[in-house]
Parts: sequence; C-alpha cells; structure tokens
Amino acid sequence: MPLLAAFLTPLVGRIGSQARNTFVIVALAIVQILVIIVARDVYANGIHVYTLGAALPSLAIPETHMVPVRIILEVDGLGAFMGLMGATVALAGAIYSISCMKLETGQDRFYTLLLLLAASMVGIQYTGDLFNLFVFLEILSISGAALAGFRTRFVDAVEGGFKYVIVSTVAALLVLISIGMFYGQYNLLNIAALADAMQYTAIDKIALALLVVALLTKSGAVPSHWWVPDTYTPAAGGTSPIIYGASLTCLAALFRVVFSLYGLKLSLSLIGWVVIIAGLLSMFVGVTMALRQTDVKRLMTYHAISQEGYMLLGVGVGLAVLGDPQAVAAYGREAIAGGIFHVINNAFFKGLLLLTGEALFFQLGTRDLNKMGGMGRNMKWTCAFFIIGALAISGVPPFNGFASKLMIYESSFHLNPMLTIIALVVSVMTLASFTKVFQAAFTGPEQPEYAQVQGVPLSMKIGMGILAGATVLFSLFPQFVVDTIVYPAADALLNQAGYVSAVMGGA
Amino acid sequence: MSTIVTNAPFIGVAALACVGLYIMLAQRNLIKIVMGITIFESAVNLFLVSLGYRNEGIAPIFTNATGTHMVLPVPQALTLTSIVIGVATTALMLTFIVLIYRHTGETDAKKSRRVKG
Amino acid sequence: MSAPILTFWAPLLVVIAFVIVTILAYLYRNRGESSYKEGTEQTKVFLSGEDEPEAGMRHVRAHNMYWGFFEAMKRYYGPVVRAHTGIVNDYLIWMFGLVALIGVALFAAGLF
Amino acid sequence: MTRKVVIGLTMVIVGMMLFAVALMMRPFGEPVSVMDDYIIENTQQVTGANNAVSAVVFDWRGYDTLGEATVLFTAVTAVVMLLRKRKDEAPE
Amino acid sequence: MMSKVVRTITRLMTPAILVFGLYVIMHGHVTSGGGFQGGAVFASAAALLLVAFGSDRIKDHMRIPDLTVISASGALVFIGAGFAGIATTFFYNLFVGSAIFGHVPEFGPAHEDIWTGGVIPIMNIGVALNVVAGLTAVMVVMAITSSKTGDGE
Repeated sequence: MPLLAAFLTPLVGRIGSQARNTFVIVALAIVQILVIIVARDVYANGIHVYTLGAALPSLAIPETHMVPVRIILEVDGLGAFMGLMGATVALAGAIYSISCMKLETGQDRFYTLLLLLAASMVGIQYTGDLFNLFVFLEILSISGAALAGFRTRFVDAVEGGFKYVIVSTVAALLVLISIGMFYGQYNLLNIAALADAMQYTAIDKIALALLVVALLTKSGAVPSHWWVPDTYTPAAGGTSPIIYGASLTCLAALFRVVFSLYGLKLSLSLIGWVVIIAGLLSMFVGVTMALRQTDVKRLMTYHAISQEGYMLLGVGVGLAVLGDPQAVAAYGREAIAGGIFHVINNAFFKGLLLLTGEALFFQLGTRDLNKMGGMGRNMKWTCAFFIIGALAISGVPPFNGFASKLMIYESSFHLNPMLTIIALVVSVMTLASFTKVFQAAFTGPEQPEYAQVQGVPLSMKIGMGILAGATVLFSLFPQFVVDTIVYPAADALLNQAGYVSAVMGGA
Repeated sequence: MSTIVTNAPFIGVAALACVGLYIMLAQRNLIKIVMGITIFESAVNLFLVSLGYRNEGIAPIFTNATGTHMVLPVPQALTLTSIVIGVATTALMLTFIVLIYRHTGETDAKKSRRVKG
Repeated sequence: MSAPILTFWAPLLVVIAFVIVTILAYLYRNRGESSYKEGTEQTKVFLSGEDEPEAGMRHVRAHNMYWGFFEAMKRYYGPVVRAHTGIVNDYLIWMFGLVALIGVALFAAGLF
Repeated sequence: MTRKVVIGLTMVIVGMMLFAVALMMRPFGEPVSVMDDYIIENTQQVTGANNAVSAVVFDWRGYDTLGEATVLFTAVTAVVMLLRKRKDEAPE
Repeated sequence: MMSKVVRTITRLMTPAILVFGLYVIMHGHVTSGGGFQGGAVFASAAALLLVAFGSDRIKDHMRIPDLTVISASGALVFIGAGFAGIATTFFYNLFVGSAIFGHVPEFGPAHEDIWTGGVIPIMNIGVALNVVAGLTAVMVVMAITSSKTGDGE
C-alpha cells in the first residue's frame, strides 16, 4: 500500500521542470515503470485506496465519522488499465517528438506541457474524487489545447486549439455544475461515497445528463465531435496521439461515472441505448466523413471518432443489460471487455497511424493526399508502420483490431443483430478509406517533386516502433492480454459494490 | 411559492447561467463567446458558494470566532480552486483569440474560420 | 474465465497459415515464365499501343477515388457535410442540444 | 433561421432544467453537512490552522490545490509558449 | 505611458498593495486569505505598473524566463511541502506539533497565535510565488504582444 505514494508523485514532481529531451524521456519512462508496477499490484491484490494526507494511507474514513473527508486515490482495474495506456502512448509520442520538433522554438515549454498532459491522463484515472477529476480534466484540456495550437504560424493550429479550449472548458463547467448538484444534495465529493448515498433523484438525473454529455463531448463522440478533426489535425509533432489518448481517458472517465457512480441506480437500458446510439452515429458519420477527406491526418482523426464508436457500442451493450445478471454473464461482460480492449488497441494503432501521418507531413510539408504519391519508395519504415496500423484498425484477422472487434460483434449480436451489421459495414469502409490513403500516399510511381524526400529520423522511428511493437504484441497474444488486463478492467466496471466498499469499508 | 423565496439565490444563479448560455450560443464574436463562458463560470462559482451557506452562519475562521455555527468551508475552497482554473482558461482563450486575430484579422467566429468539413 | 474468444480465435494459427501461403505463393511464382528478361519489350506495359504516361499522370490522385460511392451517397453527404460548419457556436449548440435531449429522455423514461 | 429555433429550444429546455434544479435543491441556507461538520470540528486539532478555508485548501484537499496550482502553471506555460517570438517570423 | 497623475498614484499605491498582499499571504492560515488571494493582490500591483508605465519599460524589469522559473519554483515548494510528509502519506501535515508553525490551538477562538498551521503557511508561500509570477508573466506577455501588434507590424 505505501507504494502507491510513489506512483503519482513523480508525475507531479516533474511539473516544475525546465525539461530537456533526455530528462523528459527518463521521466516518462519512470512513469511508465511505476504505472506498470501499480497495474501489477492492482491486478494481484484488488483495488488500491490511498488517502492523501491522512495519518494512514488506508484510513479512508476518519475515525468516529461515516464519510470520507480527504481526497482519496482509488485505483481499480480500469484505472490501472487506462494508466497503462496513457503512459505508453505518452512515452511513444515524446520520443517521436524529439526529432520532429527540432526545428521549432519554445521546446522547453512544449515538453513541460507534454509532461503535464501525461500526468493529467494518469491523474484522472487514479483519482477517486469527483472534484479532483474536474481539476485534472482542466489540466488536460489546457495542456492539450496548448499543444494543439503549438505551431502558431499555421492558422489552422491556432483555430484547432481555440476550439478545443472552448469546448472542453464548457464541458468541464458542466461537470462542475453537476459536482455542485451532488455536493448540495449529499455533501460528499468522493465517488464511492456518493455512489453509496445516491438516491437517483430528479437532480441526479439532470446531473447525469450533464455529466454524460460533457464527457462524451470531451471524448469526441458524434453529436458533439466537431472539434476533434480541427484539433488533432494540426497538433504538433508527436502530440496528436497523446491528445487522442487524453480523449480516450475522458471516455474512461465517462465509464467510471456511469458504472461506478450511478451503477445499478440508473435507468439502465435508456442510458445504455443513449451510449449505443452515440456509438453507432460516431462509427457511421466518422467513417463516412473520413472517406471523403483528402487531408491525411484529418482522415485519420475521423477514423478516431469512428473507432470510439466501437468502444461506446461495446460498453453501451454492456450497460444496457447491466441490470440483468444472466445477460451480463452471457454477453454483457464480454461486450464491456471488448469495448475496453478496443480502447487500448486503438490507442496503439491509431496513435501509430497519427504518427505516420505526421511523418508524412514532416517530410513532405503537406498533408494533402492529392499531392502525394509513391512515398513507399523513400519512406519504407513509415510505410511498413502504416500498413500495420491500417490493417489493425480495419480489423483484418491477424491483428488486434480484429480480436477486440470480434468480441464486440459477438456480444452486440445478442442484443440486436442490426448493431453488428452496422459495425461490420463500418469496418469495411474503414479498410476502404485506408486503402485510399495507402494508394494515394505510398504506392504509385515516384513523384518527381518528392524525389529528394528521405526516411524519417531515428527517434521518430523509435516512437512509431513502440506503438507498432505493442500492436503486434497484442495481436499475437490477445488471449493473454484479454485475460490479464482487460477482463479485470471490465470486472472493475461491473463490480460497483467492490468499488464502493473499498472506500466505505464493510458493505 | 415558498421554495421560490427560500431558494432565490439558486434561481438567481440559474438566471445568470442562462444569460451566459445565451451569449455562448448566439453571439458570433469570439470575445463575446469567451465573455459568455466567463459569465457561465461565475454562475457556477456562485452556485458552489451558495451551496455552503448556513443561515446566520459566520466565516469559518476560528481566530476571533465564538461558537461553531459556521458556513461550510469546503465549497469556499472549491470555489477558490475553480476561480483560479477559470482565470487560467480565460487567459488561454484570450491568447488564442489574439493569435487568431493576428492571422486572420477577424474576431468573428464565422469569418475567422479556416477549416471545416 | 471461459472467454468465447478462445474457441476459434488464435492469431498464431493465422500467422502460420499466412506464412505457409506466402511460401506456396513464392514457389508458384518461381514456376512462372522464366524467359522474361528485364528491360526488353517483353516487360513493357501495353496500353492500347500508347506510351506510358508521365509519373505524375500515372498516379490516381486521392480525390478521384471512390467517386461512384460519393455520387451514390449524395443525399446522405449533403446534410452531413453541411453540418460540419466549423463554427464554434455550432459546436456549443450541439453540445447543449444534446444535454437537452438526454435530459428530456431521462425524464420521459422516468414518467412511464 | 433553423439555428435560431434550435438555440431557442435548447435555451428553453436547458433553462428549465437549471431552474428545476434550483427549485428542487434543498432549501438555501440549510445545508446537509456530513463532511463539513467534521472539518469544522477537527480543523484546529488536526491541521493546527485557525482558518478552516485555508485548512481545507491546503490540507484536507491539498491534492486539489496541487492540481489547481498545476492548472495555473500550465496556463502560464501555454500562454508564454503560444505568444513566443518566432525565429522564422511569418514564413508563409 | 499614462498621465502624470496616474503615475504618481501608482508610485504611491504600489508599496501599499505589496504590503497588503504580503499580509494576506503570510496570515493565510489565521485570517481570511491565503496564497492565491495574496498572489492575486501582488499581481494586481504588477498590472497597475503595467498600465501606468507601459509594457516597454516593464519588460526590462520583469523578464519572462525569470518569471517562469519563479512560478515553477513556487509549485516545487508546494510539492516539496506535500512530499515532506511522505513517510506517512503524501500531503500528510508533517509540522503539526513540531517546532515550525507547530502550535496546535485549542478548539475555539485563538487570538494572537500565528505560529500555527503546520505546513500550511509554507504551502501558502509556494502557491503565492506560483500565482504572482504566473499572473504577472501572462499579463506582461499579453501586453508585449498586443503593443507590438498595435504598432502595426
């Protein structure tokens, strides 16, 4: 238990640093190691609770009192899992950035913000306190927006950053209002204690609507996905996968709110269907919009939306049947596991794709697919990484995208076959649009204007290689991955009582 | 009727939030949008503070206080935090507006837009 | 932990099958016409007797791809593309509209 | 014009939700204070501070304040970064 | 550069504002106030100077890298204070009952005993550094940039 103190402190301790490259990498590597340690610990021993500032870390509730007062960090399967995801992506993105950003000014601050973004991603997942969640959301949105707008000489970068900061600030304010509603009713801020005290009154319903919309918006699901392409497309260097990881983090925060905070007190099937419909819309609109893009990174960001649809679909199916233990055992648990597995898979291969898109931009100075062609000859590594990512994202069998999509297909088929059909169609269209990118950018005869283009520098290769390696690893051993880290996370979502009793004791 | 009287502060907060909301949704000027967000934020902060009020309570500071009938300290702390966060986000938003203005010469949301679709 | 995924999904098998198929394809390819020589008339592309176009012209550019699909889906794409206005206000309108929708839905579900 | 209608509808519904919250919330000035009473009663013994708000900010919920300081620091870094002087003054 | 009246009043007011800010910071654990509020008061003095004397004169005295370093070090002081109690838990209030700021007041009114609060005053100072430097840096940067665009680049 005392170990857990060390887990967050390095994250936060690096904040003040005037960091240079090696230092950043070392810091992120330490974070990575610590996150792995905490994940192993959580998987071995169950939920961790760590009370900040108490006389004993395990002393969640002060003596002679019923409710927790101090801020509590609570790491369960989901938190550990998402922390793992975030740290890996951040590490890869940071390594990638080193040579990519060499020509830019203001690198010190760039890396500081990058560290802060990584810290907030892990912080959101590990916290057990609603207000703390809000604070980390704000850190995430500010640093994300600043990184998106880093290349101030491009007008689209500035615009993307502005849109991101506006949307996420409003979303965070909605979260804050609902925190106020909870506080006013129950005088509590701890998620577990709130879940224990939850009455599901009318005010709670309104708060739920606000929370769901705010977190959906921040994670970029369709009815409010508009900022996603604007923001990711111009994001500088290796940051776009990290920002993507950040929005996945918000997605996980949504799951945390819906499952752990409300849990069985919800009108389950309704919210489940809301999530499913958001997922379907995301999938379909995302992929169709992606098909018609000619900007390579913009195309990939629309795919990011589309893939988030899969996660929402999986988890939504699980949510819709949460009240029915039989259905949960039959397919609900698998649906949630599929959705969560898709989160981590997607973080890896979508991050990889975004990095390859950025590599094309770095070498060619354009993101316009119409102007590309024949790059497979000069940028062999990038091409290879792109193929891995594209096959994985389209769910072509040996890759991990197929494994997680298969879980989603299977389980959603039980709820409603239509869901599965749409998901399959979307998958086909995904492959179609990546074929388009591959054809336009990498194949074809060598274009005379790009004859001088070289392969990418080493650190970019390493950054992409980390994600590609993770993708391949997850592809080859999905069973191991699913059993080891995915099902614990899904079970952590399902086991609301466990989450509550870890803090409240007894129960 | 009595709830309207007793909960008047909350209703005021809701009205303020609606004002902010309207400005956010309907105004096209970027700076006005930021103002709307700031108003909304003030509404939220007021909401938090008013949640902590206790009738005839005193400030939760023991230095010169007698008795324990105090207003709740936690909402004040939360508000302090959210005010600082608000300052930070406002600064960032205004910075972006400065940059957008520099690039495009516009502060209108429609005219300064460069990417779509 | 009886995940149904175990029963018929083993990526290693797929990889092994892929390798075997690759070897077979390679063997098959070796059995092909071996009298072709590089750089002679034999390997030149035959385009109705025309010459091969320039490198830039030979490449199908990205916006030409899937033209038929977009043409067929015009009725879907029209409104969807128009909805992506890129104006910040619209983003916020969608967001609060969604709040309103979900709120109404929650209360409607509560009534029945 | 559809935009105006949508704005109006949204405003009405969200406004109604907010007013509903305002009306349904427990009466003003009579807070539920499970957590805060504990803080008020124990602040002086545990933290040694006389100002309960300060005690909450820095002790009971110190981690939040850390996050808050971080937000401010982040924003400062971001603003300074975004408004930096560029080496390549306006290349395009 | 504003008129003479403004400048004179600024000269007179600035020390007063600074003293008041310092008071708010240092007595944060006893009376109302604290690091954030005091820091904001401090920064308002900087804003006043900025308005009165213009950004050209100010930017020689307040350089952005220095301010960033101060801000970061403020945050580090804060974190360090949090770390101080790491042996028990992160953010454990180590100094309660010890020699530094260690007086534990009785429940109820306690005048004239400012040597209290454990780690809180130290954190106050750290946060104040962070806020002062941060806000000042933001204002100076914005002032410099906007004045440059105003000159018609």
